[in-house]
Amino acid sequence: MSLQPPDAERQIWIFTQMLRIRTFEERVKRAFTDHPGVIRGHTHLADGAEASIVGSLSHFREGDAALATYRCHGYPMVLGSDPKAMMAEIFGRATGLCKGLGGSMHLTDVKRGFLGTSGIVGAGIPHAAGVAWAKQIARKGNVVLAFFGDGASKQGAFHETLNIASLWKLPLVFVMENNGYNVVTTSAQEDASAAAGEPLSVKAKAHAMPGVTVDGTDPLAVYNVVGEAIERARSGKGPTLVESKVYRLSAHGNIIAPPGVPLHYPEHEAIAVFGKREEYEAALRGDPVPRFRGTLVQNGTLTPVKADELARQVATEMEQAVGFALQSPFPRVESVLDYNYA
Amino acid sequence: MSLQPPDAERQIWIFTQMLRIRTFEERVKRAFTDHPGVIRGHTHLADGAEASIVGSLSHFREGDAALATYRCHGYPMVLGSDPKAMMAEIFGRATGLCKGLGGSMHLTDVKRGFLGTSGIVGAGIPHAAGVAWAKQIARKGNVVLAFFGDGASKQGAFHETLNIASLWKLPLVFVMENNGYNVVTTSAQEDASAAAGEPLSVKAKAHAMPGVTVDGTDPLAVYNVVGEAIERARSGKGPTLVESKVYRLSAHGNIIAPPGVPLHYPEHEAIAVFGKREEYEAALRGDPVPRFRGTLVQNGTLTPVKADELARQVATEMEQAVGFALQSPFPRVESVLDYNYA
Amino acid sequence: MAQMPYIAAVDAGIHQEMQRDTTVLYFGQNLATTENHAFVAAYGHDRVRVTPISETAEIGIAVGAALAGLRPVVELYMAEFMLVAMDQVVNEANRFRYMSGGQVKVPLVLKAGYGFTAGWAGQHTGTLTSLFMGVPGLKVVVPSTPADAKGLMATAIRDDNPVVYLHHYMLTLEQGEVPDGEHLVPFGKAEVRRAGGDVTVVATGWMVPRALAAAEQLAKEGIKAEVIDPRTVAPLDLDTIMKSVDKTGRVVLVDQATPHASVANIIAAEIAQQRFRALKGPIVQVTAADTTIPYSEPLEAYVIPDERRIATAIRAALK
Amino acid sequence: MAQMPYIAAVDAGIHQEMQRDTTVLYFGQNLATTENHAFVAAYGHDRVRVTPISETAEIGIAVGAALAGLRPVVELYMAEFMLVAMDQVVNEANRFRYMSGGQVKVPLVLKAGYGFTAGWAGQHTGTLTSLFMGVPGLKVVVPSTPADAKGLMATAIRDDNPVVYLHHYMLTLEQGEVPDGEHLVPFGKAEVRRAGGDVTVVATGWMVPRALAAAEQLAKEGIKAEVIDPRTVAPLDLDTIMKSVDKTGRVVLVDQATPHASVANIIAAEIAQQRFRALKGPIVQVTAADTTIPYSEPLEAYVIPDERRIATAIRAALK
Ligand SMILES: Cc1ncc(C[n+]2csc(CCOP(=O)(O)OP(=O)(O)O)c2C)c(N)n1
Ligand SMILES: Cc1ncc(C[n+]2csc(CCOP(=O)(O)OP(=O)(O)O)c2C)c(N)n1
Ligand SMILES: [Mg+2]
Ligand SMILES: [Mg+2]
Repeated sequence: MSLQPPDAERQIWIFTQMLRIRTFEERVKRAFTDHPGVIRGHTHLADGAEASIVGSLSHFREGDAALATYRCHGYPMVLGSDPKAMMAEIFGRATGLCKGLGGSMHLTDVKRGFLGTSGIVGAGIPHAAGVAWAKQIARKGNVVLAFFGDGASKQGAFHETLNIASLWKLPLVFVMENNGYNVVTTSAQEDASAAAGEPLSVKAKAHAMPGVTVDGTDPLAVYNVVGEAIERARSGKGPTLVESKVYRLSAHGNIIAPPGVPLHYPEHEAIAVFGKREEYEAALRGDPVPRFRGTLVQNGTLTPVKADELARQVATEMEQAVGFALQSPFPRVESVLDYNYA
Repeated sequence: MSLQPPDAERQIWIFTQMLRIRTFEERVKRAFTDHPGVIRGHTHLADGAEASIVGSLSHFREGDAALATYRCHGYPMVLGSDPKAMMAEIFGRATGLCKGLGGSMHLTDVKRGFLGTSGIVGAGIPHAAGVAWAKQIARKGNVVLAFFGDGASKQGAFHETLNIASLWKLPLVFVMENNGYNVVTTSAQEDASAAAGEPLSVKAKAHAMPGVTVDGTDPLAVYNVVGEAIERARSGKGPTLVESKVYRLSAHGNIIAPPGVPLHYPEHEAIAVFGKREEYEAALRGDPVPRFRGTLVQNGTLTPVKADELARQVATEMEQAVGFALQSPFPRVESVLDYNYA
Repeated sequence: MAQMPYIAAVDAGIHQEMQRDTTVLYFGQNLATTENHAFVAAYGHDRVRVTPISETAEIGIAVGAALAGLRPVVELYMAEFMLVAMDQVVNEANRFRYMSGGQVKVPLVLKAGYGFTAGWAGQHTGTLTSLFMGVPGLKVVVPSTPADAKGLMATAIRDDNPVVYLHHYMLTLEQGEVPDGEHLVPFGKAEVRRAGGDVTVVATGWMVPRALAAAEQLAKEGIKAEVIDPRTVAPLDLDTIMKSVDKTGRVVLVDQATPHASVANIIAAEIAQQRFRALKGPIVQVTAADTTIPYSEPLEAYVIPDERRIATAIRAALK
Repeated sequence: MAQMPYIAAVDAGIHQEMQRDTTVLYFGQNLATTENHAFVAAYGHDRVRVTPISETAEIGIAVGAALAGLRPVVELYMAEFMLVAMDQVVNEANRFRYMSGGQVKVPLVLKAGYGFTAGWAGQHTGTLTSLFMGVPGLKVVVPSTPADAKGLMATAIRDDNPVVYLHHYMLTLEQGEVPDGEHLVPFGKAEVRRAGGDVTVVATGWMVPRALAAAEQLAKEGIKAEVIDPRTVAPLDLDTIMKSVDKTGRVVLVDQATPHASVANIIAAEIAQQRFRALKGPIVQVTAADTTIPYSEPLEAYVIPDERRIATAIRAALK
């Protein structure tokens, strides 16, 4: 069975969301140089994974939920969070999505079904299964999407959760964004399946669960594959492991250094560590955002004029997000003890 | 490729070791009624798994190592530990294998290559991989056997370790003794593969590792399958997951109760919890110890007379083990702080 | 009032809450494997499930279910089994509310036994209370009587935060009066188990009956010991302890944990900072010996604080 | 003597031992992924390996390698990452020697950074020292200078027991003199960083420079503070601390951890039991606020003990 492809309007929506994530994160990245010190700690970008994120979330319904990792800017954006509040959170302001308490790694927007993230690799995967249990017994046909990386599949929590999700037929889709790297380690250096030339979706076989691999740089392919997995989950047939192959277009995160050292983004590890410039440049040539723009323009879904107009609108939106965040006040120090306990 | 079957003498040795484990553990079990209070805490018996244990350890060489779980009486027995010292340990005496500090769950005999056990499910599996790393870089062709249960394969440590062992081609054989139960939970109630009617050896597929299932009640079948896995490991080709199907002939362990309540062994969970008496009795009919005796007598490897003589010798040996343990002194309380630090 | 063993009272607390609130879940290993399991029969498999041996997933699932509005109670059996999932306990369940700026709450109960010094040797006998104490966002409960076992469990389930509920294995079969019907014991309210003006003795779990026995014995010598059972260590009712210290000026802290991993240290530090002027002598501690628990009976008994050692310490504190 | 940053000194300690002892292994995530990685180039892949994100297996493998006679050093990056494998740290590595009746030893080093309060928010910024302290069989090291970072690492690798080596992320680039060639710093020997007769201040890690700065400031007011850095908290050099308390009678304990999860509590409890007579006033603590660490800079700064708060506490202790 294969899903209906999204109609023209929906495809434009998909492209727009991809563009919004990319543009938002370009502003996040620029902030390290435009506004040194405004972003602290560790920030991780989704550039290269936009098609996978938007294609997956295109099927999101009222009551569905999504959970992710520290690399979390894309999801709430697609689900409707205000970029102003997102940027303010990343800048640590009182007007932030999480009142400045969570920062870049922990964006959360419960009203929109984005229930939060763990910065501990693999730890969020069972959280998603717990939410899926709640959806299962609520019997409203809702599903949960669990987003995580390839490296996370080496954490015991991944296998423990796949087994239970399969056994209990939870309405859950595991979306593994395989960007080929765990920081500076390639999949083949840390994963026996990858070293043997097998896709990581093979891990589903250990848990009597379907496993599929999809080109995560093609939003329509992801739309189809994740869509089928979601249908399967909604209809009570249980979870699916989707390996979505993407390429991270920035380094894992900004450099790690104590205060005093200005933070910045180094070159991608393929170049900086492995000297594989060609690998990186090939990925750049396949950049999903311009590529999907090309497809839509080529097949007439989008005119170049409309595409440029969209780009301008999105640029303005994100410009305003930065402005809003910069002007927002920091939280009151007296509020520091709030929210430890309900 | 298939191994040479063991010669007659070796087969008799295998039978003798099976008998020694069984007889030793019958005395352990009897101690709960013969000598109430002498055994404390939680004791787990290997009855039903003797063929698997002995068949696996038949290939053990100088420099090889084995690690196991709390259900650990069988292994050191086969590797040459003195039943007197083993029983004394289970009785908490100064003459025990571990000076009375470890008890039934933590038998250890380093001189004989039995490096110890963890009472935490799954926790011992990576320990075995660490030992295998040492064997690998020593380049002496030694292997490590990791024994654990079916339930342990639901602990993240199991998958994390299989991946690394496969990736690093460690000289390691994972022997999963699948007795169908995790205490009172059947495999199908906790394992997605089992629920789908698949063997648990399928879990190896997630780690590009060969997985084999063998009848663990047939010592010669185990001898062959584990033997091949060991050859593979010795020759640098990497680890294998062997699922050895056995049936636990006693309850998971003695009842759990605070001091004051006399400890004893309840009926097997198949009967006590699930009321499946026929399942249990079928297993009893297939009891590997008398069955292998029958085979050896039938094919003339062993005469009934010799078999009975063996049984008498072993009975005496274990009788003496109990006597020795009962007469042995408790450790001096002043020694209680020894051995926390080297 | 009904007489029942401590362990039955724990179950009674879970039943009380599962009956009144359909969002309460109860799950874990080796329970609910047959249809006639009491909780399955009463509440069904939507709410009561057996899990594999996967503590990280079990507790992580509880966190997720709580995020989604349910109230999971996870059966963990032994506190040590939480160690394989410690991140979920002290760095996930307790963090989500704060990191989200108060958008979510994570009401869950992690039920685990501890302190089973009955021949379980080195890995199953720990008194790990202090590992969970002092972790922002987490609450920690240590009932010592059947009545508290029921009432604190009910309160734990109603609490909107993650609660580590530690029942003591050595108390499993201790009988006691337990209020019928709805029974709740508030968090952060210590119980004065025995009143006395000479010395303040603080103990939790299995150490409470032992401290009371020592106090009883000392009464014959004319020593009036006040024995306080905090019942919950997070929140910790320092008021009751400080009031007693103001009265007695003498303190003995009894703890089954090892010397540098005890709740006693935390109470001692609070007293030494807040009540120095009221103190008439050193803050005396009676803890386990600094060792992994040995299997052999005489050694195990030697390691754990008993009536005699507690009595000796109290006499010393009064010198 | 060479000037080098703290983090380079940690590496220098590992190199020193890997050069002299071929049984030393170094492995963990995101290292040794190319042939020109310094440790790979020097010692090869038999001894230096990259691992997947599998802390439970990583630490468990270290335990096994140690049982087999090797000396593994596991690179864990952040102390929180040990939480997913806590059982291996506090209930395996430290138990095997005891449970085997002394048949085995488990020499391994778990290297992890902590206390990175630089915008890493709630899950990566903890000061977890007290979680590992007081666990029988385990040793815990907290260097605060480059020289100690090298010397304590070398000693940790030579030690025949499991050692949790906690380097402080905020000290990563601090420069200091480090002895060339073989350098070892003994465990259980505190360092008096500044001598003074008025008040005893105990601090570890990043709190040491902050305590010294406070002492410096107070010196102008004529207050002579003695600042002690235990350097290892297990074993803990109580002698040096008690000697100082005998001299000053005043105590201020500085700890980056939360109030009820600090090493300060343990030191306070020891002093309150052993040196009550020497004390002239309350044992004052300066700890982090009782909260998960917030991301936003002003809030984070507000939570952590700083020079001003330490100075205020010292003045209070002298009242
Ligand atoms: C348990 C744990 N170990 C290590 C880390 C450090 N860490 C943070 S992100 C990361 C890489 C994760 O790789 P992957 O799962 O592929 O996700 P990606 O960052 O590539 O999207 C690591 C090792 C962590 N956060 N948690
Ligand atoms: C991490 C952990 N969780 C739970 C337990 C309690 N427990 C002890 S043995 C056991 C059953 C293990 O089943 P299996 O692995 O099949 O081994 P078997 O006992 O059947 O040989 C359980 C759940 C434990 N020891 N460790
Ligand atoms: Mg990745
Ligand atoms: Mg089993």
